[in-house]
Amino acid sequence: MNLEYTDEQLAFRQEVRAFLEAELPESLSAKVKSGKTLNKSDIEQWHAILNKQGWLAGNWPKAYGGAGWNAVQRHLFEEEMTGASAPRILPFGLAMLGPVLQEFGSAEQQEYYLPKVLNGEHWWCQGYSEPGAGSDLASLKTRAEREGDHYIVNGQKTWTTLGQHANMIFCLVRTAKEGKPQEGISFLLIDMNSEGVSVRPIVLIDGEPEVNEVFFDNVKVPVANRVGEENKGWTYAKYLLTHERTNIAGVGFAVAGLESLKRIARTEQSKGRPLIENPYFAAQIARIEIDLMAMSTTNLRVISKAAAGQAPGAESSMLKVKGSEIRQAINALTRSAIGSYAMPFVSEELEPGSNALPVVPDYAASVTGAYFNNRKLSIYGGSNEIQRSIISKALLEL
Amino acid sequence: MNLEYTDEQLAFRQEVRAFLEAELPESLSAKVKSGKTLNKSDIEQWHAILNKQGWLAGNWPKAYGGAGWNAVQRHLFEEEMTGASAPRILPFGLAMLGPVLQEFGSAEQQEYYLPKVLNGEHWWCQGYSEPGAGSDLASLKTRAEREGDHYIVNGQKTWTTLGQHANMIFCLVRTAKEGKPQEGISFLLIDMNSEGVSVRPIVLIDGEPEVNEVFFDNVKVPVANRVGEENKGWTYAKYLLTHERTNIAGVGFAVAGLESLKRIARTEQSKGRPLIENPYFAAQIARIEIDLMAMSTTNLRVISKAAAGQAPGAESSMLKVKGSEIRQAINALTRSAIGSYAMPFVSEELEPGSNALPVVPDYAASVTGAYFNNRKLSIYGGSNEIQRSIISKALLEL
Amino acid sequence: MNFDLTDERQMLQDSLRKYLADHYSNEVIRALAKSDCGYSKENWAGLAELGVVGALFSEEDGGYGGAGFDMALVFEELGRVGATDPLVDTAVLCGGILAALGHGEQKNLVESIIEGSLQMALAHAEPQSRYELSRVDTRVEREGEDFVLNGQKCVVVNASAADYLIVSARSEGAVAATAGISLFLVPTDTAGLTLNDYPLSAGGRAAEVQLDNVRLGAASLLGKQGDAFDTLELVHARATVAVCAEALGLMETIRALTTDYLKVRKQFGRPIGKFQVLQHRMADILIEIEQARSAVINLAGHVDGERDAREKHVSATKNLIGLVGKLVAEESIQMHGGIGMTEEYELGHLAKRLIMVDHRLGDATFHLERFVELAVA
Amino acid sequence: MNFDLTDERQMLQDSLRKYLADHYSNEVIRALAKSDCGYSKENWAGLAELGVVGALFSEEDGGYGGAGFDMALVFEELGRVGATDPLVDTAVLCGGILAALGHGEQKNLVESIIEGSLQMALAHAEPQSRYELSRVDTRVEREGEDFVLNGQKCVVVNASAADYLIVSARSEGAVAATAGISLFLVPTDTAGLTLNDYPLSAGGRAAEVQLDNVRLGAASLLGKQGDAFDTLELVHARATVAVCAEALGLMETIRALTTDYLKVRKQFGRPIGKFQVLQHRMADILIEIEQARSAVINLAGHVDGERDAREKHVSATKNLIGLVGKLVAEESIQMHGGIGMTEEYELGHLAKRLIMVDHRLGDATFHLERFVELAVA
Repeated sequence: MNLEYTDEQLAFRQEVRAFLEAELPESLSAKVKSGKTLNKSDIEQWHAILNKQGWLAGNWPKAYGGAGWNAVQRHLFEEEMTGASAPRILPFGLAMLGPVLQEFGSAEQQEYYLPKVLNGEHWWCQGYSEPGAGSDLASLKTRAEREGDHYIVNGQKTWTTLGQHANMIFCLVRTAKEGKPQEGISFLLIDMNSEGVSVRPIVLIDGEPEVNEVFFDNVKVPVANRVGEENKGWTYAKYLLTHERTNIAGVGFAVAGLESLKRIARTEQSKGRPLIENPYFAAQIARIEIDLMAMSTTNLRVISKAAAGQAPGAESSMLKVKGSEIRQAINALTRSAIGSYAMPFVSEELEPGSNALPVVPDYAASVTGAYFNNRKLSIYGGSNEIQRSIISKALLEL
Repeated sequence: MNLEYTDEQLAFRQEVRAFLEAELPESLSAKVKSGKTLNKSDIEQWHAILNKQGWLAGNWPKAYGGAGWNAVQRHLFEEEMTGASAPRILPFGLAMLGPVLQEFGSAEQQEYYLPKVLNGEHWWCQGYSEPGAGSDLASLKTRAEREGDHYIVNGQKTWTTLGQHANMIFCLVRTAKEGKPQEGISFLLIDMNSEGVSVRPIVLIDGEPEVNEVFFDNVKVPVANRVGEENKGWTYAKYLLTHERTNIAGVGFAVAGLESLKRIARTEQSKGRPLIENPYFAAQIARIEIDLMAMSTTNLRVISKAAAGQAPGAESSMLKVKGSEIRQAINALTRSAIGSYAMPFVSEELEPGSNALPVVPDYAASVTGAYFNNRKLSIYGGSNEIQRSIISKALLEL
Repeated sequence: MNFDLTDERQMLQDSLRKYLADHYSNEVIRALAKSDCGYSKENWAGLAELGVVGALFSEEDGGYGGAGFDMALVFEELGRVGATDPLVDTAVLCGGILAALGHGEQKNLVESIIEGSLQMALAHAEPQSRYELSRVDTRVEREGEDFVLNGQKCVVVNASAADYLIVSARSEGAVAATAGISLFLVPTDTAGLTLNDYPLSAGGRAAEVQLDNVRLGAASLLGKQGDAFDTLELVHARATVAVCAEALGLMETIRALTTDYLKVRKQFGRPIGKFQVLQHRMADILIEIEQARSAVINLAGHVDGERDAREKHVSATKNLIGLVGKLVAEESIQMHGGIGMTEEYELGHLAKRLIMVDHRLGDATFHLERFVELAVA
Repeated sequence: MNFDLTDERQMLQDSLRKYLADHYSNEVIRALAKSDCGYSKENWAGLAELGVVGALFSEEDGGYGGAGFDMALVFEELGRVGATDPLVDTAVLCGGILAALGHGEQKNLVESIIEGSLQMALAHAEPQSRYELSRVDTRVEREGEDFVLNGQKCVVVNASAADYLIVSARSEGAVAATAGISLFLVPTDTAGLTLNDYPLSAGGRAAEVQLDNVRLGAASLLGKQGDAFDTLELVHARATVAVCAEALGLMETIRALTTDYLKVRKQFGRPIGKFQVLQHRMADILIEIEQARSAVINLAGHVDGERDAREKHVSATKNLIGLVGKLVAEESIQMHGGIGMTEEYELGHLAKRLIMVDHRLGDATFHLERFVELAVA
């Protein structure tokens, strides 16, 4: 047992830290720190900087242009990234599609698509969820019918995060109706500029259009765009979901969120003293911090196993549940911290450089939105209810 | 809407209060107040005093020797009783069996048994639960086979509270194996002195033998001891369970428990100040008190409906869940309040008049035992899980 | 002891419920919530005509009720539909102050409020005051017969639609002293008064209010100089009945929406309401909503009584409502899943209003501490 | 970063686990727990022979380990079987003090502890001290070369089986000052020392200790006069590793017992483990036990390091263990139903020990406040 990093790991961390100090534009980190909205070019700018360094795809093997890091290195990188208020790397092409193509894609697909993920030519989004299929993903209904060299795709996807910026979407579609629902699903790569694809933004309760509906109306998709075998898409989807679970605990976000909460609670006043000195409030911070200290170590234990080659199983589900609960608790307490300034909704204040007269303190502008937006953490990626069922079946055999 | 009692109700309360001041022996209230164990004769003494006043059976009609009180009067009586630290009235003969006999018993049974409940000649206990049948009461296996004028009873009951003092037991027994489990059950009254009845105490985790197993080995029970029809016992049992739910919220116990907790927290010291002034501790008291204030009013709303003749339905289940949670929270916080004096287990200190050198402060002696003992509140009388299922089916129709 | 509505209140409830059903559909409310004013002036007039505003005032003050249970009734109904009308601000807070402290013409304004022809806003809270009623840093100085005010007020709900603000200011005493606080009736077009108006996330509007040498005549003083705290505390207690009852109404509608959704939404081949986990969590929600209802009854029944019991119930009820409101809002979103996160589904507006109740008149933590001071320690 | 056991620790774990499996069956433990001494002297000797006591001391002090992770390993195993041996008292607390402050012959006692031939108890807490380490009201006065002690110590675990007590007393300073506390090595047969011995509800025994003019020679002083606080804090930190790891072991066994029970206990025609509500509650328990394991690792990894980080982890871990322990104990009893309430079923003893962990070395509330002081405010 040893809680300390090796010298090698510490050196790696130092390298990451130095890179971020040198290369992370202050304009981006300022936005992240104050919870401002990142626009499309912000994200593209940051991806390009990381790609130039060869660090955009930490989890990809070097052969595919990735950094080939192990789980501990990836963790250290994430930790430094959130610590420096760097924009997060969008997971759709890099964390989700990339590994699937590397494992199940043809050589042609790998050669064609992977470089475009790295250089930003393709902005991917995810076409899994459907209006009728939430936690019950396998009940999806979007169908792809074979016509010669093409599939004709009809149906609807939803909760497509940042789909408004994407030019490519990977989709689960139904190619057979027989057998179990899981058995007739295929994995297709679809150009969003194809005729018949349309995107409708969904405004969430924080007032932001983060997610979208994507409609397919007789969309022609070349058979060559299918990954792997027909009707085997469920296998690839599950593989993808496993990879999505890297950093599932969101420790870095929680640590940054807790620091921000404490900063706010040192500024806000309660009866003429800093709010953080109020025992009734401080007790709530302390409970979260104590939980987070433990969860960080659980996260490291899982990472350490992963780095040693053991695949994390239901431990990911435990991290998902606890991690989302802690982050949501931080969001809620931060909302409490800003008092009545949680009430205004001034969307202009989320846009940097707005000329509007400031209404709320800068640190308060994004707090209520973040609270409502992060209710999603316990819903998406397999709701916490689904995770608890996985835990009880896998670890308790109930 | 009006939260105040009528003048009539206030006068009734005054009458009860005056009676308790005059007639409740200080020797008994002192034991109750400090959580000491009441022995058999303590209970008999108190029942006799109440019976003399005509108040032992508040819920029975006057025709049967009861007080004929409505729900509000019964509530006021309970409130004054707990407020004065009077021993509780044992429910087995009075709250449970009595109403069943009055509703379903024959005239002979009513004439024979009811007076003996009042005068203490019969000490009843309850034979419902069995080792295999907990929340699933209808799966009970104790069987009664007809032989002429008798049933021959074989089987086992458990969790029989104070069965060690009882000379009579009312039992649910299986008289038919066909049909649904609920359909072959009969309701028998059994003399505990019959040949073949044996009682084995079960020591609970508080170290006290409060409950018992009762074994039946070819016990002859006259058919005349059956209440109502053969195989209809389930109906009578459900009726009984409804009546058991009077005072299901345990508001009086909670109020007394909270007062005791506050008294202790004013005496115990934390960093040289009374514990109750410590904000981290006081916050926990406050949360419980606030919940109790609301629950008391929910209780009054249900009582008010009952007094107006509306039968409480799933509201009883809500009161059971919230009431037990509040009482258990009080028990747990009281245990916290006494600090390291929660650790000793000195059973002699629970016996009044013990010569043992006192170890812990008088107020602390029964606290840990009460905490462990009251874990039962969410288990017995239909576990809180059963209650939640009742609520979701009855009120939400889920 | 009686938990039934009186005949009069039953009639008010029936007519109000009907009016709201006709005029406050969820679509209408959500559109109004984001409108320039934040609510509908026509609807407001309709409510007034129905006697709903008058129900919040005693007969002595020209109304038809004014008791705690009257307010609880009205605001529970408004909560059920997610209404954004600033009834708390204009009627309960400002109307309550005018009725208690107003003299001469000031008092006549109560009649205008009851008629529905006057809008008001209370400019009391300040950026550093964090729900503490006695913390007032805005200063008032006497200059001859005039009063001159300087300071800043924050999140003044309904300010820009208001004809008058009532502004608190301190003439003496330490920053959090109860003595030394005065209230002034200030037309919103008074020189030196700047309103920076903005929308609220749960509908309606508020403003930051800046007071730069705002000069007022002697007649603008409400009550006696330096003596306003007791009235402020009382009207805040009454406003707490209002927002807590509103929260209760919101909870009831949210609970019904969620229960309905559990019956129709299918996953894994059956309605999700058949899953035991969701059944038990709904049972807990139901239990907590009953707690909330009892807490509102407790407060409504004590708000017209003596101060100590009243304030103890203010803090008990506001604490409980804050906690239960959060539970109900979060659990209902969770059980809805993705759809519960969307702006266009009706849950969102209701859940946001419910959450925001905890940011008015003191949150759960503030009132827990206050309850300790009033009732525990 | 490495979460695997070293080979040496793996060997210790294997042999300890085997020894406990052979000698600490649940029946045996429960009988011993209530015995006159509260544990088995034979088993104690066996543990010592196995090197388990020595594993709690550094090589420098004559042991074979002594690091945080050594203690965590040993106590988790003891916790798994619900052992009542006073290893915390004799070895971690008293042995730790002797190793840190003992001089000459005092220090030799460590060897006896490691051999298993000496029992000790720390008489430090007092009826009014409520977990606060620096609050010592017991007085020591110098009379010539002697020290004379007067005061009262409470719930001194293992006192009546002990050969020596270590007693804290104050020679100067205010009642809660860290400076001015001294420690003395006191044979239990010393005149003026009265032990009122009694059983503990979770097994083992303790005593109230009365000191009436207890006269001690100069050689009985441990370390320097008035200077014992830092050592007390350190050994309490180490003891916190021990009891938290014990709690973790208890949780693991309780969790396994409960899971097994859910598979065999049938209600309504199926194993109750098939009910989704219980599945999800068990999942939450599992998650919280992983939190507890991580908290123990955090503390074990910092207890040998610098003071500020160490004490922050002491309070974080003890708070978390207190809360999770209560959850696990209460939920496991609830899921068992009636059987979980009985003394004769093995859960009872384990659940009681787990609950009682919160009453040693500071409870969840005490450490929450302390964590705020150390890390938040």
